Amino acid sequence: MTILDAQHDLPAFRLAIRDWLAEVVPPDWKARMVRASNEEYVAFQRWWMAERSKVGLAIPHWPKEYGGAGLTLRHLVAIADEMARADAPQARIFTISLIHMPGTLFPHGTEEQKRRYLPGVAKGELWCQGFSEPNSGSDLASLRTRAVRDGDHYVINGQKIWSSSSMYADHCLLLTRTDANAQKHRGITYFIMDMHAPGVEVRPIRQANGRSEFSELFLTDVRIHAENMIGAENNGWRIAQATLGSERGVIAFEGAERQRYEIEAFYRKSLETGAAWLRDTQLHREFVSFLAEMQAGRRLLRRVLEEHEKPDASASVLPSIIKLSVTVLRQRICSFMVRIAGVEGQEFAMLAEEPFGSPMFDFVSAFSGTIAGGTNEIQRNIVAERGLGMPRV
Amino acid sequence: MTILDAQHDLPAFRLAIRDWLAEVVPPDWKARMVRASNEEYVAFQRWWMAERSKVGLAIPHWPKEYGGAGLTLRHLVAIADEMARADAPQARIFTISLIHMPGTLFPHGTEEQKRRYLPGVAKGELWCQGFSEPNSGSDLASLRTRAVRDGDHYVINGQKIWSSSSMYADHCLLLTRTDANAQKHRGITYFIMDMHAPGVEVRPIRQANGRSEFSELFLTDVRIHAENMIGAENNGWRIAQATLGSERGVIAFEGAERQRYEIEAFYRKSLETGAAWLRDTQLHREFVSFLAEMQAGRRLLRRVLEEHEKPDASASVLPSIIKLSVTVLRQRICSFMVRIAGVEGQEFAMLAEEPFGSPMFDFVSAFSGTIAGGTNEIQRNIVAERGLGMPRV
Amino acid sequence: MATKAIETAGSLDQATLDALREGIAAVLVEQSSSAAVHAFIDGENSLDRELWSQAASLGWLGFGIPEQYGGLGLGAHGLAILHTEIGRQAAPGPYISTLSAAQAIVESGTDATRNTWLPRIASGEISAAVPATPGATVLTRSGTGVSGTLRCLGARDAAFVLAPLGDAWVIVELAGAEVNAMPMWDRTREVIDIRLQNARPAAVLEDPEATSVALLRAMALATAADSCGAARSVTERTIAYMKTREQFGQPIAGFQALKHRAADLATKLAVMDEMVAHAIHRAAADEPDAEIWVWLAKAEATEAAVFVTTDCVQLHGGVGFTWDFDPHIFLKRARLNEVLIMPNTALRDRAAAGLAAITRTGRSALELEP
Amino acid sequence: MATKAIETAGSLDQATLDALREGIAAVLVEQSSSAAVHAFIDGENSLDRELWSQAASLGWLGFGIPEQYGGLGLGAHGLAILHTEIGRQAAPGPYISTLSAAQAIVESGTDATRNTWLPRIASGEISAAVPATPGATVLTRSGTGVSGTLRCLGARDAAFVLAPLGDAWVIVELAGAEVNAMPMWDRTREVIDIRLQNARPAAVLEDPEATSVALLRAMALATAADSCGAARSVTERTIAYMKTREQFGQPIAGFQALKHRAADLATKLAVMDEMVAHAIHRAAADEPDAEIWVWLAKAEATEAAVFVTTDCVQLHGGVGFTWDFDPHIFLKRARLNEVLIMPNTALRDRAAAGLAAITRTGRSALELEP
Repeated sequence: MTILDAQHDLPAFRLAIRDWLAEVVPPDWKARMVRASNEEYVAFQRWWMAERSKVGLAIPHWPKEYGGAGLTLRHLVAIADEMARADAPQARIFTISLIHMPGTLFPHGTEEQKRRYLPGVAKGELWCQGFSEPNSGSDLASLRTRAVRDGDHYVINGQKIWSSSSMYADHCLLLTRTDANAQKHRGITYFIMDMHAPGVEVRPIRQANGRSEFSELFLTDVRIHAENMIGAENNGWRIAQATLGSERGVIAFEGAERQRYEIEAFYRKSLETGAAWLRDTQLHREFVSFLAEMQAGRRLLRRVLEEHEKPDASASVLPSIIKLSVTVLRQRICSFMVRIAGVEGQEFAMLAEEPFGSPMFDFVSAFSGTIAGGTNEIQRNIVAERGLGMPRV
Repeated sequence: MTILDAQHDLPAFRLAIRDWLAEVVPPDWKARMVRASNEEYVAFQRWWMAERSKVGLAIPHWPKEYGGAGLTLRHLVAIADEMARADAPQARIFTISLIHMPGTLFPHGTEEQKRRYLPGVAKGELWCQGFSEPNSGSDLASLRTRAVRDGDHYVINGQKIWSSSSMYADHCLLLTRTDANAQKHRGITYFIMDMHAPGVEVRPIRQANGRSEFSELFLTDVRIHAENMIGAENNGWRIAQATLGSERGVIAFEGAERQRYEIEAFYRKSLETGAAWLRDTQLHREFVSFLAEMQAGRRLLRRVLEEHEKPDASASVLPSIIKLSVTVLRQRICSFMVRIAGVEGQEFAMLAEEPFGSPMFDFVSAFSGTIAGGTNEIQRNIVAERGLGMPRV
Repeated sequence: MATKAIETAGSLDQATLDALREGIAAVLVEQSSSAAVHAFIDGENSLDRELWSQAASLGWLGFGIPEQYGGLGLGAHGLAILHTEIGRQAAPGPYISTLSAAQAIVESGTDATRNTWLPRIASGEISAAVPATPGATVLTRSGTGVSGTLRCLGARDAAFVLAPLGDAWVIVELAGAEVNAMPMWDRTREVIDIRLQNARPAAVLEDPEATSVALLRAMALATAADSCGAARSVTERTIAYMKTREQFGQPIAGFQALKHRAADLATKLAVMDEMVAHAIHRAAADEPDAEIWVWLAKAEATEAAVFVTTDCVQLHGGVGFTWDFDPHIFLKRARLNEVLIMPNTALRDRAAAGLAAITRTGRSALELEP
Repeated sequence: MATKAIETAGSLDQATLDALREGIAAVLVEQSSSAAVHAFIDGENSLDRELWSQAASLGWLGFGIPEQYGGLGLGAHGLAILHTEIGRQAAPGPYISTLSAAQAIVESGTDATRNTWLPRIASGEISAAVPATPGATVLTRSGTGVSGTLRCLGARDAAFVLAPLGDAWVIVELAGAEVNAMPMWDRTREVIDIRLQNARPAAVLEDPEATSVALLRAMALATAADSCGAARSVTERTIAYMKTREQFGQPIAGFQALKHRAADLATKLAVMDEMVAHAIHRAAADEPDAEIWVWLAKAEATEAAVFVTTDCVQLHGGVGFTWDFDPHIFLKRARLNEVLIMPNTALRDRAAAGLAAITRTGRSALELEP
């Protein structure tokens, strides 16, 4: 617990984290993960979660009454920064468990639900999200998975897609349609679904980068007890906004910080090895321009984190602007890496030890940034309409 | 007449034109035009038209019965190419007179109208076009200039804009609304208007490049005799399509050929003077990429000229694709020239003797390509809807 | 002989070429369908072999080979059509390496060499490997043979490799040589590492300079043409998808922002096609400026294809990121094309040098008509 | 003294800076309105002089000058705000040249030199000229004085020029010197050709290296900030126009293709602002990596401004091409900014060299917090 003890002295807090990371993170973890199976990867993620749990860094941002440490955003930033600096593993498969689930239950869950579900997270219980459907992507509110009341249960039938880590999940944050006649935002109800319940079938989706991080969920007569409804019937859309808004930029922040260290390591290595691209003025100019834009993005991410501590945060379109900037920059950087890697860069490899050691994997993976979590096209609509006041016609 | 005599032997035809140009084009014409007033410029254009007239190259593409030489498109291309090669003056202010007016009267004019108006062109009569209005640009069919029948006349009231060379014009191809209640394409009537008639006021528009090639027309109770109506009342929209379609790419072709010689001269001079930009790999790479795209554009322009000799030409969106490519390329090339010219290139100067000798003038002027004659945004709609069959919703 | 092949090609009129294209397209659309290619990259069929034998039986493999060596002598124009259609269907197989090696042999092989190899290529009996980036590595003489390791474009069962030896080019048979296929992101083509130890060359090509030029030109034009086909095809497939995919109660093809991007893609396609056509035109006529346009065609067309395929993944939205849809197949193909032969930056530098050289002689490098 | 100025600046909190910005904006929006600027470029008013005296009376001209020399000591942050707001209203006047010359004098003038010139600049009594591209040309010693021709940024009635003499920097008064104003596309700033013959320098600045760095930094940050203001302003004006302009029965601001372009412009604006903010932040804290970010801020921000203003002309359609609308004024301003100081290609090369140098020492050039 020495780390949390240091929380009132941010520099000391950072150092404590740094020491802990130096001690606990296996130096060869990336090498081991390079060709790890999904199962090995998940086992590793659970181990990592357990380690964080030991020092109180599993759910440090949660309020004390729910087992958290009630740390401020400033502390989360410090943690994320130290994790990035140490190139420590991310807790990617726990994103929904750590952020979206509590972000939904804290404001909208019943006491019973909170007591029942929150403590499991630190123990490694895994949550997924059942929002998107094959025909309801950008237009989420058109979702059609039906929930029909049957005594004290609801019976669910339908199909979900793009559900991250759902193949390992214990619970699901589920959006369903309970009133097909109401205006589309008004007939949606929000449930907690047991992923082990009968009728839940999970089919992994194979991605263009060779991995399978998402699944499709096929739901056939799945029974959910009414006590697992979050909020009131047909009030799910409003609650879903809390879920979607709960990721306050910390993940993007950590991503940007990791990229900073990645690029720095790449550049240092290029200098040491006298890489050919350094002798090409044009490529060198491109590279420094990336750095300028990267620094701008990192500053914007800090701005948005501060904004989130102000009241009217949800009105800001800055997160959309940041997404447009950093995801496209990431794509351009990875594309640059593919170009300079030449034919060697075309060798199939997933994760890599070296930063940008598998440029094509990074390049193809970069589309998850420009497409997932609201495509950049949707972000442009948001910026133009909400931010610039251009009319929706 | 020696040039036209050679028309059946294309190489000889070219040589005859080349000899004539060598003889007639004043070597210092550009130097003289660099700071010429609009009046001097127009006088020069009229002189040039007269010279072309002497050798039968004023209206060479017109049918013989209207005083033309009935030359094929292939001949027009040869003429345009030789004009470009010799860097001879263009007949820009006569564009409507030479192309759009006959392109309208041949198919839709009465014999009387043809006999009355066509011969004047070779004598230097100048035509302009009264199509666009301040509130009807991209949406031309929404035009509101009223024409009200009064005995054997129509009385015109309204305002036109972007009318090229209208400050010097004798006649105007005018679109008016005669039925305000009909669907917008169905209430339009086409007239020939005498620019010297009472009630016609012409106000030149000052352009961002410092010149004034367009005007606004303010029409107050202008009386036009019904015999000057082209086609039937309320049938003007269909006829306007003939006007708009009459420019079959020869002008764009000549523009591209002129740019080819311009760029070549610029590059040769750069080599001779050992220009600094040649030593910058990135700039040099940019430049050769321009050339590749320029060659592609020149080939496309030849393709479209051939297409026009086929029946279903009007259905092709190739002209829109070409406009998108060549106008943006022109803008990129001029922008490149501005960048390499440095502070010197910021000196205000309009026309210049040297190719790209006034890069900012060329750069600012390049917007007439991306905006005039249907903005590139409108071209994209055409390509997507007509060319790619993407639905208009 | 190249000239002969070219004359033949020169004499082909547009109608003949169009008919040729339609014939090839008909076969490939049927055989190398989206489903077939997906099955192939998942190792569920041997589409590459089936296509290869079909290509052989239809004479495709002899397009660039003069009649007396068992080919059809269709020259650069014919080859471009073939590679474009192959790219359009993302067809698997060692076409670029084999047909480019053949062009080099046509250009500077002795009659004996031509007689030995060209008929076997035209008949589809064998395929060839060539360095993925010629000039990057060369073989060295070792005792009675040649040794070295080469990263090549070509099938793991290629019969021979055309490789640089000092300043000469040699044909080395691969029976018994150590060949390792590199696992590729683009599973429709193969890159192999060939390790030779005291291998005895089957033939030496006269005029190494002419050989390099012929090989590089052929590879550059083939790669550029393949990229044009791939870019056009993925755009067509993407627009077709956008017409069926509905969001907010309408097909997404109706959204103006996407329409404008599609229009820009269509413009890029038209321009890249003409860049390549110009290069082929100048190369077929053996104009002194041909090199400039061939290098630029490869650089511009392969980068345009990367831009187009990237945007098509994005325009698909979520499914564009999945293995089961087509865009990623074309994206990966475009990215391999981009890095073949030599970096596009180097190609542009070569084009710039060529432009300066020709201009200095007082000639123009910008003519269109021969 | 620079450090002193900077400390002061460092101690300014965001609220103070925001208030400062609002105060300046309020004055400029009123005084340097679109109508006033149009009248100015058509020679119908003397907006430049009026603004200059107002700027003086409000202390703007002393932002970068320490208190004891009659300034406010607001440092790099204060100057950036001023230049941004000036660019936002395309305000005419020799601000970049005068305030940048002042920074160089603050940095390396003797106390006497500072006392002679800084108060007169702060009070608006005089304006200064500086080379438009420092380093392009230098003065030479001739007998008792200095001679040479310099193309400078500055007003035709500038009181002095700060110019390089061999490896030193001198202040030369311009009373009586031959000064010719160059006719400009951007009529809101002046470029003058100064011809000096045996002119006696009024002062020599110690430490030529520090002088160059201070001048180049100040000019680069000023130009970048001006570009940020100009780009944001023309974007706001363009979107406002699009909301009023109707075609096809709706405001064109409602067309999705234009909305998406506007969103991309808004993103560019946010990014360029932060690039410049980062550079100012590092420069104000005098970090070793400051140069990298100052050069990049100028290169990136001026090019972004050219992109934005170009697109804004296009988004206006026909009227964007007219003299009477605003976009061309900002476009021309952006294009002048782009070529000042030195070519952006050269600035990026310098940034790359700086990055390599720092990285080789084992330090990071990518820190955000001081």
